[in-house]
This record gives sequence, C-alpha cells and structure tokens, in this order.
Amino acid sequence: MTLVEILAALFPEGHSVTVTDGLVSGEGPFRGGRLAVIGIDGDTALGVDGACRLARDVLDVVRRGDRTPILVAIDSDSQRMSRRDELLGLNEYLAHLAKTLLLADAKGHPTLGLIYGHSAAGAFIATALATRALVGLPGANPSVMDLPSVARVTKLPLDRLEAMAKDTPVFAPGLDNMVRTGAVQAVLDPDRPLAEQIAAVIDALPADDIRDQAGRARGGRPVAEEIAAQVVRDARLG
Amino acid sequence: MEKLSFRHTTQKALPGAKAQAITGVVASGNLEVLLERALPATECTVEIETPIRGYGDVWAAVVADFVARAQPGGLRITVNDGGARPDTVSLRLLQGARLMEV
Amino acid sequence: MSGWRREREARDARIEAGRAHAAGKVVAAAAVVDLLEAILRPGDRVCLEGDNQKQADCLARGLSQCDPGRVHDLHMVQSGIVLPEHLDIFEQGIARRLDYSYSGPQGGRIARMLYGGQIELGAVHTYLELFARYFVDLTPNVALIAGVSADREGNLYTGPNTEDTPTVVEATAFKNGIVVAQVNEIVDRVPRVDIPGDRIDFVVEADKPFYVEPLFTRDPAAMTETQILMAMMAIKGIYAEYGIRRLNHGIGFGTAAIELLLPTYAERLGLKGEIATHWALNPHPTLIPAIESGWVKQVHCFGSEVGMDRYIRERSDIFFTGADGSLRSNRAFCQTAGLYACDLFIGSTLQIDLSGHSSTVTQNRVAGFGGAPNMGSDPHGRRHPSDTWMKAGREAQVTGDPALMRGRKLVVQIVETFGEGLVPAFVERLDALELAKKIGLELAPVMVYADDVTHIVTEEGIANLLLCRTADEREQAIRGVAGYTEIGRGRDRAMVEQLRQRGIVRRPEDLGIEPLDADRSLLAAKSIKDLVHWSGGLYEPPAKFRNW
Amino acid sequence: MSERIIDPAARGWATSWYEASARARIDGFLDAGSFREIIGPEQRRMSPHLPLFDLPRAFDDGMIIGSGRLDGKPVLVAAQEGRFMGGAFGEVHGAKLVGLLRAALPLNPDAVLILFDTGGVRLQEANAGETAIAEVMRAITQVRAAGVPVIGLIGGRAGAYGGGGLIAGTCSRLVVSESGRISVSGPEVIETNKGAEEFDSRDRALVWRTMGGKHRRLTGGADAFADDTVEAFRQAALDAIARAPAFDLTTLEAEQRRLEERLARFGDCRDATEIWTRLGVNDPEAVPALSTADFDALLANLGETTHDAR
Repeated sequence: MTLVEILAALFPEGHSVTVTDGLVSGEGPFRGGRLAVIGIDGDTALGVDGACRLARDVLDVVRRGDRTPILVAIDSDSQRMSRRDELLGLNEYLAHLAKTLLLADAKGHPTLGLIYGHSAAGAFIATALATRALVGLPGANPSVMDLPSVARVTKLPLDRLEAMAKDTPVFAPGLDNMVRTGAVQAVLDPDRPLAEQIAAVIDALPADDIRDQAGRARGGRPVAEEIAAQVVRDARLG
Repeated sequence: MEKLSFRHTTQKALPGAKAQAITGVVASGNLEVLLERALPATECTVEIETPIRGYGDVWAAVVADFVARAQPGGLRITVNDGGARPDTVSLRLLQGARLMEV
Repeated sequence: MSGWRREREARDARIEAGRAHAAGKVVAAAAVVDLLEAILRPGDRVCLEGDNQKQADCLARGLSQCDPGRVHDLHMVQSGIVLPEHLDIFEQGIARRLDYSYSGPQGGRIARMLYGGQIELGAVHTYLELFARYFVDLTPNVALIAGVSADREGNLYTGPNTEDTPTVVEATAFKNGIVVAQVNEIVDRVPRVDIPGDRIDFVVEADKPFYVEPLFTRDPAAMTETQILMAMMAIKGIYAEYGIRRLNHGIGFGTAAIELLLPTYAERLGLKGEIATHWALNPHPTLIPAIESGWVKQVHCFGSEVGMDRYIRERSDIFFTGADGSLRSNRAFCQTAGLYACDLFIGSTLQIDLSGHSSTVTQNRVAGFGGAPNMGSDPHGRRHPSDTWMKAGREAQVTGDPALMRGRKLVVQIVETFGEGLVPAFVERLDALELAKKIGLELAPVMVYADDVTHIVTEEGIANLLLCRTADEREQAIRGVAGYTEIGRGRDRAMVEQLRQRGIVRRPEDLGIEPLDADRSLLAAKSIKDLVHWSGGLYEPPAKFRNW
Repeated sequence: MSERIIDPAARGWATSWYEASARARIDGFLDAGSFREIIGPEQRRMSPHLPLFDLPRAFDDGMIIGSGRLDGKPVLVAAQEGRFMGGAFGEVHGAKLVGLLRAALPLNPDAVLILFDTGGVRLQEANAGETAIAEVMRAITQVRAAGVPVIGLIGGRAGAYGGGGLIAGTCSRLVVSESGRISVSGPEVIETNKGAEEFDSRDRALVWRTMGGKHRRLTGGADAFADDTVEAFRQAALDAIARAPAFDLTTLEAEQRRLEERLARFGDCRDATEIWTRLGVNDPEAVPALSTADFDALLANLGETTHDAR
C-alpha cells in the first residue's frame, strides 16, 4: 500500500496529513477523536533537520494534553549519511525523536508504528521502533543492512549468506524476519479495512515491552527474553 | 571452529582459594581464559575453541609447558581463542594462574 | 679536436636542448616531459631520486609520460623502487635495466616483473654499496632529484630530508652528468645552501610538494606485551651487559619498544648515561621520551621523519642542524656511521634459518635491502676499540693469539617467533633461496648473513651466537629461542638446557625478568598523543596517526 | 630467581580508560571489591548465533553487567568490551543491558552507569541487535522517568557508534574523553556510501573534530569532559549523578529548543572549526591540542555549553 492509500483508508472523511521533503505530518478524525500521524515517505533518509521537525510535531501533540494516538508511518532509507549530519550531532536528533515518542507513550498517547515500505538502521530505531507496538504491511522491507553489504563486511560469500538467511531470521533483512525477532508485532491484511485493524491494535497495546517474548515464541530471538528475565531475577544492590 | 581438549595430572594443587578468574579478551590475535577451581587437586583440564584450524600440536605443546610450569592442579580452564599466537596463549595462561593464586 | 672532452661536449649539447624549455634554469611543471625528452638519450644511466623516505615524484611522473620512441632503454640506478611510476617505465619500454637497493611497497610487483622478464636486473644492493658504485661503474648520466626550494641560480635547499641528494649530485655533476631538481617552490633566497647552484642544471617548480613516507613512525598504541617483554630482555640482557652506548635501531615495533622503555624500565635499572647515548638513527618519534628525559647525547640521521621538523629544530643540542636551524640529514654519512662508529645494530626480520641467516624476502616479494645489511654487518675495516666491541670479540675468540684478537660488532635480530597470520619466523630454508632460483638471481637476497649475527632475541629468550663453538650448538641455540614454531619444537631439549647453563640461551627468568611484568604501563608513551605531550607540542604527527 | 621489578601500585601513573578492558574499567571505577557480576562468565551464556558464522564467542558476549558501589552509593553498571566484535550489540549482549535496566525499576539504585564501547549493531545478529537497542532506549526512558539517572561514559576504542550513539543520546548525562567518539554513521560508512570527497575516513584529525569528545562537549552533545583515566571518569560520573535532568515534557521541550537553535546557528557550517569560531573560541585550530585543564578553562569562558536539556 502507498501512503496515499493508507491515509485514504484511515480517514475516509479527509485529513490534514501532508508530505514535505519526505516528512509526513498531520492528523485526521478517528473514532470520534483524532489520530495524529508522523512519518517518513518515499524511501527518504532521516537527517538532523527531518528528525528535529518530526520531534516538534510529536511534542505538539503531547503538549495538547489529550490522549490522541500517534501513528508513525514509515517508508524511509536509513539515517542520512553525511559529514554535516554527524558534525551537527545526528545521534542527539535521532535519540530526541525517539524520546519524544517514548514520552508521548508514557503520557498516555498510544503510539503505533506502521512500516509500509523500507526502513533501516538509525532511522528505523528513531521512529517505528520507538513506538509501543509496530505493525507492518505486506511488501514492507525493514533491514539493518542488505545482504551484499553484509557479505562485504563479514567476508562471507553471498550465496552462503543467502542460504543461511533462509533459516536464520536473526540477521537476514526483511519483514518476516523482523516479525520473528519480535520487533514487528503483526502484519496487517491489506484486503481488510485498515482503520479497523489499526483500531484493534491500539485497543490491545501491550502494557509492557513484550518484543523479546514474541521473539522467543516466534523463534527469531531464542534467548533474549530468558537472559533479560534472569538478570532481573539475579540483580541485587550490593 | 576447532575444539580441542587436554587433560593433565599435576604434582600438586594450585595454591590460593579464589574460585574463578578470567583474563584476556576475544579479539584478533588475543584470547580469553576462564579458570575455575572445579576439579580434584591434581587434575587440570584445558578446553579450547579456536577459529584457526590445524594447530593442535602447537596447542598441546603450549598447554603441556604451562602445566609443567604452573602446576595448575584443580583447575578447569576454558579458552575462547581469537587467533592468538602461542606466546600470547602462554602469557594469558600464566596470567590466569597468577590471578587464581591471589 | 681533442678526444678527451666528448662527455663534456655531449653534456653541453643536452643542456642546450633543455634550455629551450626553461627560463634560465627554471622549468615549469607542465614542461617536465619536454625537458626530459630533450636531455635524455636512449641507454642513459639515470638516477631518479627516491629511497624509503622522500621521492622525486613530480619528475617520476614526468619520466613515465615521456615518449618511449624518444626515451627508451634507460638504465635506472636508484636507491628506491617505491612509486608505481618507478615500474611503469619498465612496462612502457622507457627503462630496461635496473640497479637498486630498496623496494618496500612495490616488492610484489617487482618480483612479478623480474619473473616476467620485463626488467633486466643488475643487482639488489645495500645503500652504501650502490652509492659506492655511483663513483665507479654506475655513474649517472642524468640525476633527477628532489629538494624543498631553490633560487633561480639553482642553489638548492634540501631541507630536513637531505638524504641521498648530496651523494647523487656529487657523482653526477662532477662526471659530466646533468642534474635536474624538482622543488616545492622557487625563492629569492634559500634558507641554507645544501647543494651549490653550479651543480644544478635545471630546477623544476613541482605541481605539489614531494612525497615523504612516514616510515619510521610506530604508534605506541599498537605495541604488544610480547614486544615489551623482548625489549626488556634486550635492555637487560644485551644493552646493560655490553654497555652499549653507540647504536642503530631498525624500524620495527620491538626496537621502538626499547626506545620507549629507556626512561622507565632502563631508568629503574640505573642504566641512564650507561647505554644508548649516541645514535645513528632517523628521528624516531618514539625516541622523544628518552631525549626529553636526558638519555640521549646526540643523533645523526639518514633522513628526517614526517612531523618531527619543529621538534628537531628546538633540540639542536641533540640533532645535526644547519645555520637555518633545520635538520641536516645525509644517508651516505649516516650509513657509514652505522657501519663503523656504532657498536650495535638491532633490527627485525621475517625469516631466520637454522644457521642464523636472515631475510625479509618472502616467496613473492623482493623487498630489497635498504641500509640494514650495512648496519647489520661486522666491518672488517674497523680499527678503534670500545669496551663493547672488545667484550664481544673476547666472547667470539676461539683460538689464536689473544694479542691479535679484534673486536666484534653486535648484530642483534629481535623477532617474535610467529609473525602476522601465525607465519613462523624460524624456517629450515629461507624463501629467499627459492625466489632467487625462480627469477634467476645469482646471489640470493640475504639481509644479514649468519656470520654477522651475534644475538637473536625472541619472546622466549636470548640466543648468544658468539658463544657457540660448533654448528650444532648454534642450531640448538637458535631452536632454543624459536618458541612453538616447528623449528622450536624440534629442539634437543637436553642440549638446549646445557646451552642455558653456559649462558648461551637465556630465558627471561635467567635475566631476572618476570614475563607477567611485561605490561604496557611500562611504556613511557602509550599513544602518539603521549609523544606529542612529551615533545611539548613540537611533534606534529601525520593525520593518519591521530586519534584526537 | 625472578624478581618483580614493577610494583603495579608504584607505577606512578593512572590506568588509561581507553586502554583498559571493560572489566578493568569496572574494577577501577567502582569502590574496591564492590562489583557483583550478574550472569558471570562461568555461566557461559554465549551467543547462540556466532558459531554459524564460524566466529569465536566470548563468555560474556562482550557485555559485563552487575551491581556495585560508587563512593558508597549503590549503582547498577554495564560495560561493553569494545575489542570483542567491536563491542557490537548482539542478542545476548543487548538482552543483558535490557535486563539490567528493567531490574533498575524495582531496585531503585542511585544510578545506572553505561560504559559504552560499541560500533553499533552486530551484523551477524543484526535484527536481534537492532531490536535490543530499541528495547534499551525504551527501558532507559522508563528508568529515568522513575527518577533514576542513567549516566553514559564514552572513552573506549570503539566509541559509541550506530545504535550506541542513539542510546547515548537517551541517557540523562554523558561523560566523554578526548578519545571518545559519538556518532551514528561511522567515517568508513559515510565514505563507502558517499565517497571520500564527502568524508575522508583516513583523515583522522577530521574524524575527531567531527565526532570526537571535544567537539561533542563544546556543542553540548556531552555534559562533561574527562581525562583519559579511570579515576577521572569516576569523578565525572559522581558529579553527573548529582545533577541529572528529569525525563519529562519540560526537558524534552528544552532539548527541542536546544537542537533547533543548533541547526539555526551552525546548520551551514562545513567544519567543526567554523562551529567553534561561532561559539566564541578564539583559536579553533588549537582546540584539538588543548590539555584537559585548558579545555575546561575554555568551556568555562564559553559558558553556554552546559544544559539540562537532554
């Protein structure tokens, strides 16, 4: 689905969501209230300027004090790789954006990520992965790094990596693998009304971060949950 | 990865009461050594995982010299190797034994 | 017409042809190719200056762009084959025959080209040997050299990296040859005259400053405990034992570790003023802490080192500097100093065989020699005594009249038993022999011959070969410090133990050194930044060595 | 007979943070003998994935966690070993930090300390690493919201790159040394993707003045600048705990203003030296060579680099 199709499906009565320089922002009527939307469209890389603008939009929603849910719709590149972005402290801008989403969530705004295209690395962590729950649409393609690049860095032959990727979700790119890792809670059905599905996810948002539980149940992260739980069990102040 | 395992008998137990120690880091040309006081007083085992295949004889010689020199009786020693040279291995084993004697 | 001035007349004609592309002596960088095509003749002997440090790179690029129809079959007689252009000219037919000394980064390509017959090789020399032949049978017709600046008369300032230039110019200019100098800038007045203008025929204003490789910079951050242990053994087991004051160091990490242990470990051993006071050495950044701590009396240099110029300028009590204040180096003199006036050479190598022959040649690389064999040999022409030299002589003396005994220079190989990628440093047979056979060298490229080596230091111990009395003892002494290499594991343990009783093989514990004390905290500087601090901000390291 | 020539206590110089292993940093940093490791190496909770790639594993997966005391205060601490797989986040590595942060909520320590040393996500376990980073960031905000400061310390070989840079940006306070680097894309990554004209990764002076500790401290990307010693980091951490900002709307609105102002003031700068000039530094070329004391004096004169907006 394209962003236009997604917005049309969510807001049949119309909306104020605009896309400028690949940055998505606005809102529309939703279940008697509003649904705020921020995001990145068109495989756009996220740099300092974009992260700053999206964060401001999130803070605007939080400042209003209601409990408007926030949808983070993502079809992005990775973080923008440039000398200027790093010079200006891209890590702070991306972290700030993630923090605004996490604050919104803590303040009672349901936050929901929706990945409908690509996303990778810092852009992914700062946006869709900083929500209470992340869902995907078929065809979405999140990745940390594409396999040819992994092959270059790990010095392993590409065909061997491709073979390994088939039954090792922990490193291979793609939506299915992120589902199995637990990062993506569910894949929506494009043939069913989208607004209903989004509403259902929002109504059933988990109270805690259960991504590691899902990762274990789905086999994509076999040990993370157990390790984290053991740490909580064993930790004592000395 | 190649797995190697050696078992030696020593003349005595390694002095000291420390239950375990770790030294070194798994990095290129380096290794980590975990030592645990877990065996009868005159036994010592050394288990190794190394990414460099075909150096079993060298490992055997390094471990035998270490055992003769340090008399690490009672120790279960486990090595994660990152491709260290024998002299580095030898140094880390001795460092580990000394940490256990404290 | 007299038959005794033909060289001079030919020279005049070439200069005349070259003047067409010059304003007086000055040639624009864009006219280099025209100039070279005008002054060069097929079959000329050409010295294209370059060694393991500075490079006449603008002239090298120019030569490689000459028309092989006009300039061909040159005989290159030069210290270094370092730049790609140095070999390109052989592929293009511009050059055919080669006599050289050092090849470093081009070692692999030179081996392939020798094997493929693209180069007709005279010999691989040591620096001094090649310099010597410049004055006997390899005198250049044309020398292409590099300097920092020149005036319009050709007076040349070579700057801190003088290196080979005086030697090359001496041989060329005084035997009817032509000298072309590339300089970074033309000035009204040079800071000091390193080469008088009447020896320089053309001055090319280069498009960019000549390249210098920071070959002698060793980052203390990369120094390992093993190298520190070896350095401790060398200091306690050799420097202290023989009282070594006059010396030369190679460029490896082991010797750099020694330099960094002088103000710490050696200081605690009470050796200050007793060892390592007078040096034939490039300005190693790792020597800064020892200099600053008052260990070093003086240093003469082959060349300079990138980033060290300001420091040297402010330490003229230690270094040789000109009236302008900057370093004056000279490779030929410093090599001679290393050969005759030093009591010890210590350096690293890639392979040592069971007799003690060593080589830096591997199966696919001809690295050349540079100066190590000059420093790393016992000069039979030496006639002045020193305590060190005499002590070594006594150890080596087997038979004969003690009154006719002469001393020995200490030639020490300091090697880790395994190199990069677990490649053993000790071998049955040097790869150099295989390579010589493969590419048809009459003489195998041996760096230091066994009869010159006196000690081998490894992390396992020191082998004193002076004290060995038979070939068998020598082999077992070498095996006895060869660690866990196949050579080391093949030792006769009982015999090595006997050699140890006689002090021929010495372990760290025999020297009172605990291997576990070999810690990086012993290094006087643990990073390049520490070296900058030691220098009071005078050392300016190249960007690639910075982490701040 | 061997003699011990070097008495470690009498060496006369301090342990370098940059050079120390993660374990040595913890040992020197916390009150002597107070560290209690959680999931120690003897439990051998190693990566289940690295063997697939024929790569060696570490007993602690490069993440050492536990509790201890800092000047008597109970703290939780996590340290990355930058030499093992570049300190990168894998499944076990990340889960240990997630668990530690979750444990902070019931235990309520005086602080959680994260000793960063990471290149980002471990490619061989990329999805697990990336998800763990997201989990860590969420957990940090929860710990901060509960009133427990989370202090990041950056001065290791690997710096704080990739997701490590994002986690750092989520902490209450950051202490950095000159060697410390904080960034998202590494120099080589930028060069590979955008060419050497955009970023020459071999120009190390450029790397450090773009991503290094001094630049980050000058621009407010870090809150304290420490000498490269374990003791200096310990002192700086103690100071940081005492004055950590809350995690609330006020703080994030202040951070929003701070970051917007940075874009407006410096957004057209090509090089760090231009930024430093605009900050009021008289001799920007001299900054990289300044000693810590001189650099602190410079910071005091500038007066606008310290803030609570994080």
